[in-house]
Amino acid sequence: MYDGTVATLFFYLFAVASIALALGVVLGRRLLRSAVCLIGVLGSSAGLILVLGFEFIAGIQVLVFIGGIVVLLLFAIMMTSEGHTFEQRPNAARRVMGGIVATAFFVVTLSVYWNTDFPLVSKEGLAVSHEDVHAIGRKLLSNERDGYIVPFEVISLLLLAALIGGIVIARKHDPEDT
Amino acid sequence: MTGFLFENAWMIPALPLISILLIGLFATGSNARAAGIIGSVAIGTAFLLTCGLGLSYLSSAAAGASAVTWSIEWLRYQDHLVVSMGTLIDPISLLLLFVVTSVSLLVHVYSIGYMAGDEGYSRYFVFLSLFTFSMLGLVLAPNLLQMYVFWELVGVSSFLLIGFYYTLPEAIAASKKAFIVTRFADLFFLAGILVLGFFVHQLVVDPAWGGVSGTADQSAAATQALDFATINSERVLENLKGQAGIFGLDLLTVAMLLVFIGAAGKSAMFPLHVWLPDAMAGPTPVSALIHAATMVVAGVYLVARLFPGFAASGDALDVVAAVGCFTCLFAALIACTQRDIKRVLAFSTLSQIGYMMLALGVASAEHPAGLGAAMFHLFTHAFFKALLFLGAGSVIHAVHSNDVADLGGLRKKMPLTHATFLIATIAIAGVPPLAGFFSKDEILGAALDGEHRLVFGVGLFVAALTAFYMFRLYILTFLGGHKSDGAAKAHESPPIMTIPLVVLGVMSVCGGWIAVSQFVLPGVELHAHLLVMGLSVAAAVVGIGAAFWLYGGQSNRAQTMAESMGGIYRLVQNKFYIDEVYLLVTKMIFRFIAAPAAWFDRHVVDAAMNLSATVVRWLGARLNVLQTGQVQTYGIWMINGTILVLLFLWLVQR
Amino acid sequence: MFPTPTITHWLTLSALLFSIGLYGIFTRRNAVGVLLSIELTLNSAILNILIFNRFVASDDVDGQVLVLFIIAAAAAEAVVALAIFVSFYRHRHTLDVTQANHIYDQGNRTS
Amino acid sequence: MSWLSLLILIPFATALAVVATPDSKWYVRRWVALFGTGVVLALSLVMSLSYMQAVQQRGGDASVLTISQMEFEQSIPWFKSMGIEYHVGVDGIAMAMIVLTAIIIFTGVLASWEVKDRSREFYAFLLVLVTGVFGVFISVDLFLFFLFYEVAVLPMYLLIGVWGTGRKEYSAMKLTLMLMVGSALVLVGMLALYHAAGSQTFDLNKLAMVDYSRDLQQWVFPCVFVGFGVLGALFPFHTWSPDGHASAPTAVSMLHAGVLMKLGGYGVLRVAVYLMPEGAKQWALFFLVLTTINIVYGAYAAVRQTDLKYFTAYSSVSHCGFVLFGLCSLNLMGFKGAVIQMFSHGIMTGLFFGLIGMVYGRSKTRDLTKMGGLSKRIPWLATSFYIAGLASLGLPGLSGFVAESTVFLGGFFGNRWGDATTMRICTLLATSSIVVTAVYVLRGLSRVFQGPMTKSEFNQMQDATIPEKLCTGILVATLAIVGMYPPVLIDLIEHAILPIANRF
Repeated sequence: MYDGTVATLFFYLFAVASIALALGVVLGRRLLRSAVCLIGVLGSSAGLILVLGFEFIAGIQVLVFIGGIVVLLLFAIMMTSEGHTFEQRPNAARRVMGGIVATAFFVVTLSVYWNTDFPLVSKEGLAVSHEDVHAIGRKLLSNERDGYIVPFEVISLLLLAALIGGIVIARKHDPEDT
Repeated sequence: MTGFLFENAWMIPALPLISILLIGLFATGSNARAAGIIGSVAIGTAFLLTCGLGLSYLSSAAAGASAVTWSIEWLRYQDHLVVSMGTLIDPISLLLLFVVTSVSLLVHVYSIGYMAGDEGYSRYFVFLSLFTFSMLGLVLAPNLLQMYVFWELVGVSSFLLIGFYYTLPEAIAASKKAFIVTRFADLFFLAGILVLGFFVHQLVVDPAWGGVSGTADQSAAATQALDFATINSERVLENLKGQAGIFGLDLLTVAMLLVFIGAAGKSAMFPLHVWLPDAMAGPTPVSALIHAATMVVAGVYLVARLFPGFAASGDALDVVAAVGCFTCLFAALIACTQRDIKRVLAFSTLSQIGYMMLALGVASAEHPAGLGAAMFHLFTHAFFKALLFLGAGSVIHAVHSNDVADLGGLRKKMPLTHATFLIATIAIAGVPPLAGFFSKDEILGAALDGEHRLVFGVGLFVAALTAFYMFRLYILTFLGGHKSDGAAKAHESPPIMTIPLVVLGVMSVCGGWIAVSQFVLPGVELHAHLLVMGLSVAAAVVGIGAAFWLYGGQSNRAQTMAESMGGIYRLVQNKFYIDEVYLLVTKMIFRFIAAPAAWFDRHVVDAAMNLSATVVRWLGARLNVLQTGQVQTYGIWMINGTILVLLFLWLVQR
Repeated sequence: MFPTPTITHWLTLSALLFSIGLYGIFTRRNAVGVLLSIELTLNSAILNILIFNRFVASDDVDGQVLVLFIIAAAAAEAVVALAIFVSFYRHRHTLDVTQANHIYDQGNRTS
Repeated sequence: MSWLSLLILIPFATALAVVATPDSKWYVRRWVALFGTGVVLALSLVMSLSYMQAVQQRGGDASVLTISQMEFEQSIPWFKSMGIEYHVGVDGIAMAMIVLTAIIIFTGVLASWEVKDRSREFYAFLLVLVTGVFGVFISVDLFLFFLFYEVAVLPMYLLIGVWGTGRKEYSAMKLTLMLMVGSALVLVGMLALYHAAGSQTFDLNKLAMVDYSRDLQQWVFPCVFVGFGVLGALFPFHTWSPDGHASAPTAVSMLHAGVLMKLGGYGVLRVAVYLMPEGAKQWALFFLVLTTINIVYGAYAAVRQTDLKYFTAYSSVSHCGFVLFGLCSLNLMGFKGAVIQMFSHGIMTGLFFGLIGMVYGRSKTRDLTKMGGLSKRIPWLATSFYIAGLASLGLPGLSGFVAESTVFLGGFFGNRWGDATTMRICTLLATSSIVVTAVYVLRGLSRVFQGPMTKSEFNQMQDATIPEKLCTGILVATLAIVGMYPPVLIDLIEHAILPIANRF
């Protein structure tokens, strides 16, 4: 799918969208509004992934990331503060400090990128994108040397633990509480 | 100089030491009475040993020979600076041995009576034996450091004896004062030892020097820097005189002056005399032994022992003469005005020691007659002054008061004490044929020989003063009416106290006839000075006449004379307020040095240490601000940290 | 008019997204807001991996497998975070992060 | 297993034995401690005799060698890689210090006969402290030296902090912190030397063979000197000593002033002066002036003190000044005087603090002004106090004089590197301290013991009990023996000092 001008166009479109929406998430005063912006960002980044040629991952992204996690966040927002509460702005020192840190990090990462020349794949390799979902599946469960079976088992344990933890913590255990 | 007595001369000082141990073990508590007997027996045998030693010395040894008959290595500082404990036998030390052992024996016997019934009885005799031990050790010392060791021990035992009645505040103050003043003087003595030790050692060590006798014989290796033999040898003295000391004086004079200050302190010469009058707070036999006959003459003995050094340095001798002469006059003036019987005698001792120092001062290498005269006067003075003190003691014992005002009319009440006291008074006044006359005459003669006109004049005047204040004391104490009921009820002291008085009386009478100065200076021809004899007798008569004229009859001529002099009389009576000046100086030293030192330590040095603690705590508090408890700040600092590390790595790598 | 995006463009984009997320984490006052920003940074991380997968190691799928794991972890993390926020809200009736500094013992603040 | 290791094992074993005795029989505990320390005392005396014989047999002219000869040597490799080994050996100086420590701990146990509360831990810590001290004196390996140095310093904190009086926590904290700073400096110096010598060995004698560069010694010497000086009560760092001693219980301040402060002097002699002659030559004059201040300043400060323990603490600051003064004169007599002063002052202060504990036990006050006329009721203690006082003011016939006269002569003789006049002025200033010492000793003692009885309840004071008599008796006897016949001590240390003196 990565073929010349259409891809470039989509890249810039999605790039601008994701940055704008990201700023929305971060600077937004109403929580619900920033949650929605987050959905937007994830959506546009799914598009970017498509531009990169990974349809499966883009699908997962939309399905799990947006569908699962962000929806969960929305529930949380609803349960705790009815979403529309007006969050006061953090004190100036914190915002300045945060800004400095973020830009400093950005500058440093950029300088790293600029100074390293990555071993790029040859020009023509770029065009051909033959995504192979089968290969993902096989690698995910193969137990040879470069297989991911162990992380796979571990991540399932992690998910189970998170599940139980979440229930235990959020359980109402003192009756007098509303 | 060989023979049993010489090799074991160390037994003489050892006997009192043994008596200390015996008393300490057996004569405490119930059978305390034995202490007196043990002490007296020990010092008695020591006295006999000394007589034996003296006789065998006179018969066998060449006149004036001096040798170290016994010594063991005591303290090894460095090669050529090895200090040993030993016994040096020569005329002066024999003379002193005889004086110390005889007077000490008599004082021991006298004390058995005087101190009877006192609850610190055995403690008294322990201290007395300790004193005698250290005095004998001092007399026999062959080197300067052993003399310093026993010098300090004498100081301590005098401190213990003065402070014997330790419940009386003035006795404590007097003992502390005595010890600290003498200690101050000993500081200079020690400085003198350091100077002599160093420069003589420097000389002895360098091979080119060639030993005491100029020839590098085997004795060179054995010469020790601080031995008297080494110090007094001409080659050492020349060398020392050649080197420059400080304040423009040559090294020898500086060393001799330092040592003289130590001697002046112990013999209570002018600036350091303040402790002797207060030392009368101790028991009277103690004053008799220590503050009349033995300890106070230690200074004179030291100067005599280092006489070649003093003679070689010349101006050191002039200082000795000056100090001696001034003290002699100064003390005699004060003695005329004192009311306490023991203080009069104390100042009279000061004056007589001034005489001895004066005699030493006028002597010189060419005609050392002064040295002989000083030793002769020391010999005679020991006896009649001890007699005066013991007589005063028996008077105080009977009347229980020191003040002349409530004595008087004791002639009939205490005949024996009166007789012996009168003999001693005549002796000290310098009336022939008694002892005082001969020795004082020799001193004045020596002064004339050495063309010291002024010193001779002062000496003559003081002779008159001495006669005056002694007879003033005699009249006020023994003649006239009973001035207090105590005096009325007085009765003669028990025989154990009067026998020593009689013995001392005999010695005071015939002491003068012994040719002591001839014994001390064998080679030197001594001629009598008829003119001087006449003048001194005249001075004595004038003094006695004045005393009888002023205090003789019932008239209060003395009273009127005192008022007429007005302020001067009170000034002299208060000892020219020197005590008060010293008190002020010491107070100031303590207030302006000791107090700030203590304050400085507590508030500055200590505070500095505490300051470092508070600084650390303050720093901790400042860092505490960072721990706000909010997760986000931690996040920020974490990222900052990573960025800084990256930057640093990047810089280093470039 | 627009140059075809090289890897540096892509990386700049993902870095920018990450920084915005960081800013959000440090400045949001509400706990869930912080969580949102965290999800944003996670997403930029995923993008980053895929960029490298595409431009550098285009013939193996490790990158994509890793992305799957990241998403799973993000889900787990979100669950636990929200549980904590819920119980925190129940106790403190607020989700303001700056109030949550109870680990800081006011006692020993001496100066 | 050379005899020396016994010197550490026996006290440690006694400590364990003391801990093992059950609380019901607490009085047995002091007998166990006494027995242990008694054995150590006997052992140390026997060893000093056999040391003397060993030196005679070895013979050889000591005045030529520049490396100190150790007897009863034994070394077991410990950390082979770093060249650290359990290397023990003793020479004359160490032998004298071991005898001193044995005497002080034996009399210390006697002096703390009445300690009842938690006596188990008290005796245990005391014995651990002594084990550390013995360890320092027998160790030849610098690492081992430092290890035992720390073992000796640490129990002080607990001993003062728990059993002390007055502001005990403050003093304990201050004392330990300042000593820690001192030992930190020492560690820095040691490691510098170790590194400069090629980091193969910590052995003292092997390190002594290396001649370090001048500018290394320029900064390492003051570092080590001040490090040990803090413990040896060097002038600006002495402030822990008055507070520390004032709050410490009797036996602890006996042990601390008597022995631990000598560790400072011993360390300076053994590590600073012995290993770094060049550094010593450059810095000697500076520290000489500092120690003169130490002596004179300590004496003057003592005059104003009204608390008996502060009075003695300041006097021991002044006397420790003599030790360091002797070391700074860098000649044979200076070193010999310093070592004799270490021994004699150890005994003297031990006696002083022991007696103060006993008087405090009876009069329940340490304030001079509140006490008076005690010598009628407690003659034995009064006489021992006076003997200690006279020893401290340097009366001949007691060991004080022997030490002080040697130090003064050493100072006056001076050396080629220090400017002669300043050294002589400093020596005369130091000599003038004997007058000030006389003043404050006599003032203090006469106010407590002489004069009329101030308080009526002092009347029922009884005189010294048997253990107290034994304790004071031993200490007074030692003072007198060394004072009257100094060759007893001088022959022991003479042979050991020559090698150190020959290095200059």
